[in-house]
Amino acid sequence: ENVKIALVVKSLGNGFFDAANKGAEEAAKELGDVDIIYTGPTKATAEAQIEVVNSLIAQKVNAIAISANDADALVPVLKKAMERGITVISWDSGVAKEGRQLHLNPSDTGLIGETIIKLAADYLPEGGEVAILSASSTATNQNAWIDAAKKILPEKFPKIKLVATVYGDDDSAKSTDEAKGLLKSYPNLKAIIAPTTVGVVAAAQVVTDANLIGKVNVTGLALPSEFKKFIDNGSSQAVALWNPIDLGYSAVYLAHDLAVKKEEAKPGATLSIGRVGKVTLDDSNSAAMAPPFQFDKTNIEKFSKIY
Amino acid sequence: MKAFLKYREIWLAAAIIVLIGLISTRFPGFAEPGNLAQVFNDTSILMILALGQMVVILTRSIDLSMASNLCFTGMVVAMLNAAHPAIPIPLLIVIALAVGLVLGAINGLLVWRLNIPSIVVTLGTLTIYRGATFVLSGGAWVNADKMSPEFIGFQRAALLGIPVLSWIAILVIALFFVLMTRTALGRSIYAIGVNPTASVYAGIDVGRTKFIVFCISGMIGGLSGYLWISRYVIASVEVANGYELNIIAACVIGGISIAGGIGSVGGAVLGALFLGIISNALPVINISPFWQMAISGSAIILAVVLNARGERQKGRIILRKAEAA
Amino acid sequence: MTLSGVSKSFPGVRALHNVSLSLYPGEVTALIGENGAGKSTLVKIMTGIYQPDAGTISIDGQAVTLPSAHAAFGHGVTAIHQETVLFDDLSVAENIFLGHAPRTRFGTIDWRMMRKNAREVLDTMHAGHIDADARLKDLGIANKHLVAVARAMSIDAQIVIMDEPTAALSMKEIEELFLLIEFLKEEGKAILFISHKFDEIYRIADRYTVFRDGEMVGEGLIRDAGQSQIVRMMVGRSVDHIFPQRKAEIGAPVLSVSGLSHPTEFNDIGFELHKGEILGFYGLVGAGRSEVMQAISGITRTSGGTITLEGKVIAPKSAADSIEAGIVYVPEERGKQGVVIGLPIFQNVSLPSLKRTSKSGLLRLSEEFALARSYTERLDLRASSLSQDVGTLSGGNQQKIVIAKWLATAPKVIILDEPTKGIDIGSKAAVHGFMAELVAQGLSVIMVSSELPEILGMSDRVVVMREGLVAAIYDNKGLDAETLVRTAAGIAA
Amino acid sequence: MSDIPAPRHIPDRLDKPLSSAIFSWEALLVVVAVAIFAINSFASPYFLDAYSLSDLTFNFTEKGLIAFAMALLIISGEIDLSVAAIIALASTMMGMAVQAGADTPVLVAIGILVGLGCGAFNGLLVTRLGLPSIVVTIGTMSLFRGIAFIILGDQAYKGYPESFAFFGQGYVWWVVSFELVLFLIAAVVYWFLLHRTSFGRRVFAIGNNPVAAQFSGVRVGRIKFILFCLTGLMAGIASVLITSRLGSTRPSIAQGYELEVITMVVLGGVSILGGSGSIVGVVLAAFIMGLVTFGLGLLNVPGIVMSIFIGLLLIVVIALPIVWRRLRGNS
Ligand SMILES: Nc1ncnc2c1ncn2[C@@H]1O[C@H](COP(=O)(O)OP(=O)(O)OP(=O)(O)O)[C@@H](O)[C@H]1O
Ligand SMILES: Nc1ncnc2c1ncn2[C@@H]1O[C@H](COP(=O)(O)OP(=O)(O)OP(=O)(O)O)[C@@H](O)[C@H]1O
Ligand SMILES: [Mg+2]
Ligand SMILES: [Mg+2]
Repeated sequence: ENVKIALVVKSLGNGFFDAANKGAEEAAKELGDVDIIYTGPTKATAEAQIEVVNSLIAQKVNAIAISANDADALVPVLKKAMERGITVISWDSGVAKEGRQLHLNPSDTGLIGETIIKLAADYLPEGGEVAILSASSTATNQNAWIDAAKKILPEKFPKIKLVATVYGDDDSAKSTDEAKGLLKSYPNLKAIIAPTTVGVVAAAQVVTDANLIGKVNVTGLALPSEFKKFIDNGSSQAVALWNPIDLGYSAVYLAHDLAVKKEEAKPGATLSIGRVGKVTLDDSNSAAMAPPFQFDKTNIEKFSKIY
Repeated sequence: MKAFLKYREIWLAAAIIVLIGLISTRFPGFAEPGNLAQVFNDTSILMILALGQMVVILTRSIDLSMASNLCFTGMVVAMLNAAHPAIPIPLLIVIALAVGLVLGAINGLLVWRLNIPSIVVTLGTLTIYRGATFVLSGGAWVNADKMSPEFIGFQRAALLGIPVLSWIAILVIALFFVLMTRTALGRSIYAIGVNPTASVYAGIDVGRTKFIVFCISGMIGGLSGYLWISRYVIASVEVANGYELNIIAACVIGGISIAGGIGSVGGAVLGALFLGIISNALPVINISPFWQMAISGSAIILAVVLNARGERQKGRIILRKAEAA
Repeated sequence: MTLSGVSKSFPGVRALHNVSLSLYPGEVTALIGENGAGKSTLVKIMTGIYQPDAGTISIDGQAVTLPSAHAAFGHGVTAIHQETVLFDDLSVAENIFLGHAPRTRFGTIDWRMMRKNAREVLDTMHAGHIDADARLKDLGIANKHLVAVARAMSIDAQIVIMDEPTAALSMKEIEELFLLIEFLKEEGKAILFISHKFDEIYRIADRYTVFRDGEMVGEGLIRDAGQSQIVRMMVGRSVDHIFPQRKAEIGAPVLSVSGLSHPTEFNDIGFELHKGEILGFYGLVGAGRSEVMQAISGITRTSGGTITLEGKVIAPKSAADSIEAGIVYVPEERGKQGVVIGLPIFQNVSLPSLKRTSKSGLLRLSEEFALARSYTERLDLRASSLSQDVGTLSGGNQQKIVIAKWLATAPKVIILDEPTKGIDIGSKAAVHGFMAELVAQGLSVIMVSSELPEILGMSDRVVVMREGLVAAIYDNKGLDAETLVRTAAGIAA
Repeated sequence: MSDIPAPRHIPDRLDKPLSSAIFSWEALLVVVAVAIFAINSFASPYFLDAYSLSDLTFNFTEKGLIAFAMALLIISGEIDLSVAAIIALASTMMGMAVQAGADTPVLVAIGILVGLGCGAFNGLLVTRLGLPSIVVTIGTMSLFRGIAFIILGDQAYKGYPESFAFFGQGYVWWVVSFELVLFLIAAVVYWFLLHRTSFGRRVFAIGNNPVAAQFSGVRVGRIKFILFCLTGLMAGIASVLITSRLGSTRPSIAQGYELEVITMVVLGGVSILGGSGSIVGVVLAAFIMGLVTFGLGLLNVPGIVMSIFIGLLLIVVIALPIVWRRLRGNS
């Protein structure tokens, strides 16, 4: 009997999660006795994800690895899953502590917050105004990064002035409108930071259309394959991301080890994640996978072929 | 009726000017011609969609599937472009119109042949068309990277200093103006809305006219599909999700009566502009984006209240002295 | 035009069975029959709105099919239907030319030409006073009818069908309509005229065809047939339409109205209604009678005045209030205000009486059936069951439901607005007999009517209204029609 | 006088042929439901399981509760598109109350009252100002949710008391959830209200002909107002359930529910044009939608593909009797 692991994503179709699924399949092959169910809603809402989880519980999967649309709303249903003996971990976008056995952060939250600011600051030696274009106002991970960025701003980047944070809801039309609004309201804007793969593309397209290449730098978190074009045309100098393939790989690896009782999730434990290495759980049973990786003109070509 | 309608449109136009004035007090650049032209361009797709919805609403029907049609057709042209970048854009537009037409015709046939209320038919196809997009694309998105430069550039090219997208909107507005005021089809559309029974007696084929109307809204949905995708450079299942309500809201604000028979091209255009200006202005005048929804909701309610005031019939006046007064 | 062997069935109803009918140029053929005999159904077949199940239609000797109203136009057939079928929000010119508007070279509508043609058509009908640009909803009811006629004329029809065209018209307009029919006859058109009013039929028709229960039972030249003969064919028995003799036991005032006013519709209306009395309200169509009655029954708001019922001042704010107080209003617009199409007969009848037929809000079906049965059977309703949808009944039978449902509330005062509009002679007699019975039981009746014989035959006293004002109140003793018409029209004697 | 026939006797009802019962809407729905149930049992080994079947009910109970009131509203010729937004606003208010330290009974009261208030607001706009409900509620839909966004912004309310969790997560007996029990009770109550009381009769009358109903002494405005309040109330109750089930509040909660509720009502055989419909049909439609979504979920079919099935079901189930009648009519 194989171990059934469900990889539940925020929404289907997103290139980031498709890449994570690649990693998951890789881990499954490596582990040998694993079946992957790659699933999720098409609209990134908590309610839709709950229905998905309910059907997974009914299918008696062995483990659920979820990237959650809402840190709190999924807790009850995931608790129910654990009561029925299912291993639950969250990855990428976490759920509150009671709702999972462990959480795998793609990277350290503080580090991501610092990175997104640094990406902008690196190209603004004189300092200046920057704005953040985020995903939905309820996205757990984005909010955490933005908080971290705001905290670090005054001490490490005193010349950078964060003038606004707006939300494009991971909807390209809304992100476009919001990015346009930013350009209009802040004529001196030097950079738009979009820590979301949808928002960053929209912002770069707006900057390209408005002929502001060279004046406004777009940066944030982007998938190289989707974003190469904007590094090439100069609307962006550099973006960052972690490897989604590794993330999916690690999530499945952890879920498997917990499900077969090979490991136990408790604070301080060090767990193996196969070829990616090892992680150590903190007080809230979360771990960070790896530091974010930066893409610019020098390496985007290569990575855009991978994910 | 003419004078009355004009009055309504003038009133709406005045509201828009006041709105622009108000915004300018907080953000002086807003009323500059260049910016206004940009607002027009930003609102073009909504205007086009509102016109397509208008002809449907005039016949006492409704098309809830327009946004899903847009999503599906957009995905079709995006995938085509990704697979065969050599297909010229005009041909792609024709394909978009044709795909939209087919989707609209499906709605129209169900309404015409089976006599199912349009709200039910399009409530069904609203989910079916969007679902079909998922099946078609396998859930994958088509990103900017996969689209050809012509695909993205076409609507952004400037003609006489104005982007092609704006020209397309102007052309569509002109076509609808002729359709509604100068053709027998246009008159039939109004007549059906005013009194469907009488239309049957007057020799109008009500079912067939409704079919045509859905074909029109379908084609509009298809055209907008290309425009939308090449504007926002991403094709996914979530494109324009929930946008059907914005389209209807634009019509309602534009004074198009949901009960059919009342409304004009000018009204639909102004209604769309009104919404476009609000969504354009909020970010610039620094109102928290969280206010946007409540503001546009209030605007809709206000518009309905005012329109109802205008529509309220004066009634016959029997008393001589009351008539004189 | 000749129809032969035409049949048409609706689910559960055989509306027409093997009927034949011929129309001749320059002649008016009257189509006569009880309510539900199938007259309007035939009209709809002749104009392409319904398709016959069997039978042939031929025009000028050639067999034709009429798959749509448009096709019927093409063959020169046009109709003024029983229900007004015009477009309130469109202009007069558009109403006349919708569907066959003149075109420009580019195929677009030629608005100038259309207005010009509209004016010409109206002029030839001596209706030049109607503005071709006016919106239809701003016209009076009579003028609306003229527009419908103008539409028929504009098609250059050879065959003109009129389904109860006079039902909504008053004397003056009926006269104008007759002039127009004469004019059409001279032009050589074939005319089919449907009416329940025998005086009109004898005035205008050359031939007649009688239908009974969907079958043709007789035809011939009008001048060879006596009224009683036709009625016998129509009903299958003889009906003496003599207004019931009553021994009026007029009692004390039950309802008194004084100074009742409305900002635009009527002013300073005052009258008294006594126990056991039938008070007639006469006036030209549009004189405001219905408005006043709706105000008394709480449907229209007033701006002043008092209504006193049995010594108590009442101020009904809705029909529910007035029904509770004991005043009921039987509206004139049957389809819009009277019946609830979609509900079965018994539910229609019990609707205003639900308080009585239900117990603390819970329905009691047996009570409803009993109530519905007792009233519909007395009015000689033709229906297959009490659970039948009223929408499947003929116009006249629907009217019986309308009367039954308000009678069933057991009121003190009943206001009947055009109670016999559009119902056949047999049922008319039944309604009149019933009214007599009601007053004999001590009820008081207000009867709004535009039919002079009815007013004169039934009322104890007559209130005449003109332009929203009470013009005069007459005692119906030796009252003559001329006085009433003059008062209503405002012509000094 | 001898030739005047005695009054005809009109029977109460004609004996309906058996076929009309067999071809009734409800019968059609029962067949569809049984068919889907059977297909589900074959397609997935996990379907026939007490826990699965219990989880299944959560897919429709909340929407179903609203659908009952919505059915009455649609029968009366109106519609309320703002129900999902009412859920969001009511949930937000409950969240605020939690921050202020309110306990479970107070929270429930707040949820229900806010729902009622929103419903009354819709009702006032529609009945007092005589506005078309479809546009009014498109407006209030943005307004209510907009207020939730203004209050909450990017925040979430959580920390609902333990006892509050019972409504959306609790079980009354074995696998029978509180939500399911509430749904069934509401079904009976609404069935009674619509089919057995004079109020229900008046609702039908209004839907078929509001003017004639008014002339017949039906207080049309008042009844419509009550129906809007009821719909708001049910949305308020649904808000309590959802909030309890999620244990938290975001302004985007229950997005898109309105169309699913309306789909349920229409699938249940309620005429969208008003005037006809039955509660039994709505109950069956709720079960059908639950069965379809859960069954496909077990096969890991994405939600959006499920929605194709729901859309097709809606059109096919409505078209079927029409096509059938036509085919029979021709032969
Ligand atoms: N659409 C319909 N569906 C079902 N039955 C119908 C329909 N239209 C008419 N009928 C039935 O056909 C018969 C003939 O109706 P029709 O309207 O032709 O009568 P009519 O002679 O015009 O009566 P009236 O004098 O009352 O207008 C009636 O029994 C009526 O109930
Ligand atoms: N100008 C008009 N436009 C539209 N409808 C009209 C007009 N005049 C009269 N009517 C119709 O005729 C009906 C009668 O009008 P009103 O109630 O004012 O007069 P009335 O004296 O009661 O006439 P009647 O006895 O025919 O009802 C109205 O209910 C309306 O339907
Ligand atoms: Mg008739
Ligand atoms: Mg009247």
